[in-house]
Amino acid sequence: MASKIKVKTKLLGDVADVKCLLLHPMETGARKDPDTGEPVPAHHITQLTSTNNGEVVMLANLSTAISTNPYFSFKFSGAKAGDTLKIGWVDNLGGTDEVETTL
Amino acid sequence: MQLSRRLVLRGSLAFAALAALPRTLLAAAWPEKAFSETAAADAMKDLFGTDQTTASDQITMKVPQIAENGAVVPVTITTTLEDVESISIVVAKNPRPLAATFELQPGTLPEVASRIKMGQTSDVMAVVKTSSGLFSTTKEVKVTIGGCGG
Amino acid sequence: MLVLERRHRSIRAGAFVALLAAAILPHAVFAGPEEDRLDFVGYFQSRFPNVPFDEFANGIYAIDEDARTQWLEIEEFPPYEFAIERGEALWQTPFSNSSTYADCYDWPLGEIRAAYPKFDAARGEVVTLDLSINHCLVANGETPLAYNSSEMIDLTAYLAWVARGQKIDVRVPDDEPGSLAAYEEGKRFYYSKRGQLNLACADCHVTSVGMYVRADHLSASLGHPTHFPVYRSKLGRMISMHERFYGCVRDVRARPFDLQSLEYRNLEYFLAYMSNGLTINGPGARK
Amino acid sequence: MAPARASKFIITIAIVLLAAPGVAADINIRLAEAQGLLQQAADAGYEWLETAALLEQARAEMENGDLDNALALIEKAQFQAEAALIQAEREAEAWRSRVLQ
Repeated sequence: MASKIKVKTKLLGDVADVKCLLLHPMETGARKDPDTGEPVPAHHITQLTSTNNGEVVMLANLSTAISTNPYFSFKFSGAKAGDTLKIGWVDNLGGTDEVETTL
Repeated sequence: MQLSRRLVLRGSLAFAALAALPRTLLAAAWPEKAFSETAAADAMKDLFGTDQTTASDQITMKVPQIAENGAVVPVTITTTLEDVESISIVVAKNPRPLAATFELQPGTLPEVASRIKMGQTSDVMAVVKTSSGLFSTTKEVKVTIGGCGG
Repeated sequence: MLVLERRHRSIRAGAFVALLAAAILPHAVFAGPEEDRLDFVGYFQSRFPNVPFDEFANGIYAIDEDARTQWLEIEEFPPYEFAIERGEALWQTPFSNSSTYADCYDWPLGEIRAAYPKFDAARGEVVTLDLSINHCLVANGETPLAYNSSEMIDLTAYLAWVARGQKIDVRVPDDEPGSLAAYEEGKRFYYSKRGQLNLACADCHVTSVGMYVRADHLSASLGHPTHFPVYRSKLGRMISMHERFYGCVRDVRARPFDLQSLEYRNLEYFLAYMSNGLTINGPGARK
Repeated sequence: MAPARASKFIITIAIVLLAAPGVAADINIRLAEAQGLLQQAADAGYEWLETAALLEQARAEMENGDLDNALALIEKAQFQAEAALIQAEREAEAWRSRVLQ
């Protein structure tokens, strides 16, 4: 299966504009399965981290209140073309994913 | 980050998660207590040590007045305040009010956007922590009962 | 005609009568599909004089400014991009006989979506894009896909994506009388009240367009077929046009028909014809 | 359609009158009649959302021995099926008046 993280980047001078979309159910734990009536256990991303050439440029702590298939956008300075940008996440059930892209 | 690593190490699942973490994710602990509070003030006390903030017009929060859909409410927060350490989103009437905390790093611009869930009409507060204290701006977002689409 | 109609009380007789009327009555009395379409477009343009024709492809966001702003933010990085990616991978995966989906179609990749729905003279019925995918699978000895499966939606999302910019161009060929009957069936469905709420599709999306249903504005019928499949934020997944039909019929408290049933295919045929000339902009994002 | 239904109704009444006076037998006939009307509505493409479920519930109540409840459900289902048939009959032509001109 294809990556569960999609990243779009734009460079404006030395400022990188990063937008990312993560494939994740972000279950709150409060929802019931419409077929079985059983509660669906919480399953959500807790942390999103991004590094540029190994330097952390964003760390986000997240709750179940982030929408299904989360979207984030942020900007950082000191970027240049060819930099290696990584975005990774970890969820409350130990799931994890990471993607690498070049600015 | 003032938070103890013990929080993350608690529980085998979290421990397994730590072992499997990409290197980028070893930065800090997830503030579990703040995220599990059911009152906005408690969540803020856990996270910042206080729930008192100074209202600031140097923070711009873009949210819809009426959410088209409570499941996906676009939020964009920017600020012209100096030395920003973190930007948080607090939804007063959500079952767990603290939605997200963005820890800014040296070089990160104070400009973040995401999409959040809202269970009902509520105040949404952007809390900006700088080296000189806590600042905030608040807007009400109405969440309505959809028609057939919603 | 009245006498005829009284004799044919059954539901299906409606289309037959229309056909007969087409054969015996002058043009002005019997409106053909193109006359229908011009009336249809004219109605929406007079209801929304400030909305350019092309804008109707954006559905409710053509007429609801507040919702449009939020939609544009979601379109910045729309959740359906995952589906397009998966659909492309599926499309390129050969069948066990080493044929591919592309071998089933007579058109270049970007034109497949716009070729449907079409009246298939050999089969004597309307074939939609989804149905054609299953025809392709069966012809190649593969198992057909469920119409609400992720695979089916992903494939149609990909085909919509590569068709962006093409115009809807549904035809009801004069030399194929079955096509007119199918069109008329779809039209009858659209304007017929059904269910416990006694509502026709047209009651909401034509007559009451732009008005509130609870806290939502009702979208215009014109433009509905351009953007499916759509990612529903409420559901956190994508749905096909027929799932939307299913939901609407259920919402008026009538028993819904199956996805890709003849009823829904004829309905799609009529609706797509009404939106001829609008630009395909699927997959879409909706609340 | 209407004369057919009327004759069916008469036949049903006849059966009910001739049948053994047991309530259970009566309710079976009522159930079959409602089921028949629902099938007609479905064949016309006008079945309502809940009607089949009402009859399912009625069957369950009959098995539980709660015939009063079962009868109430059957009557509700029958009303819905008849209304759906009236709708189907009316819409056979009424839809034309709504077509945009």
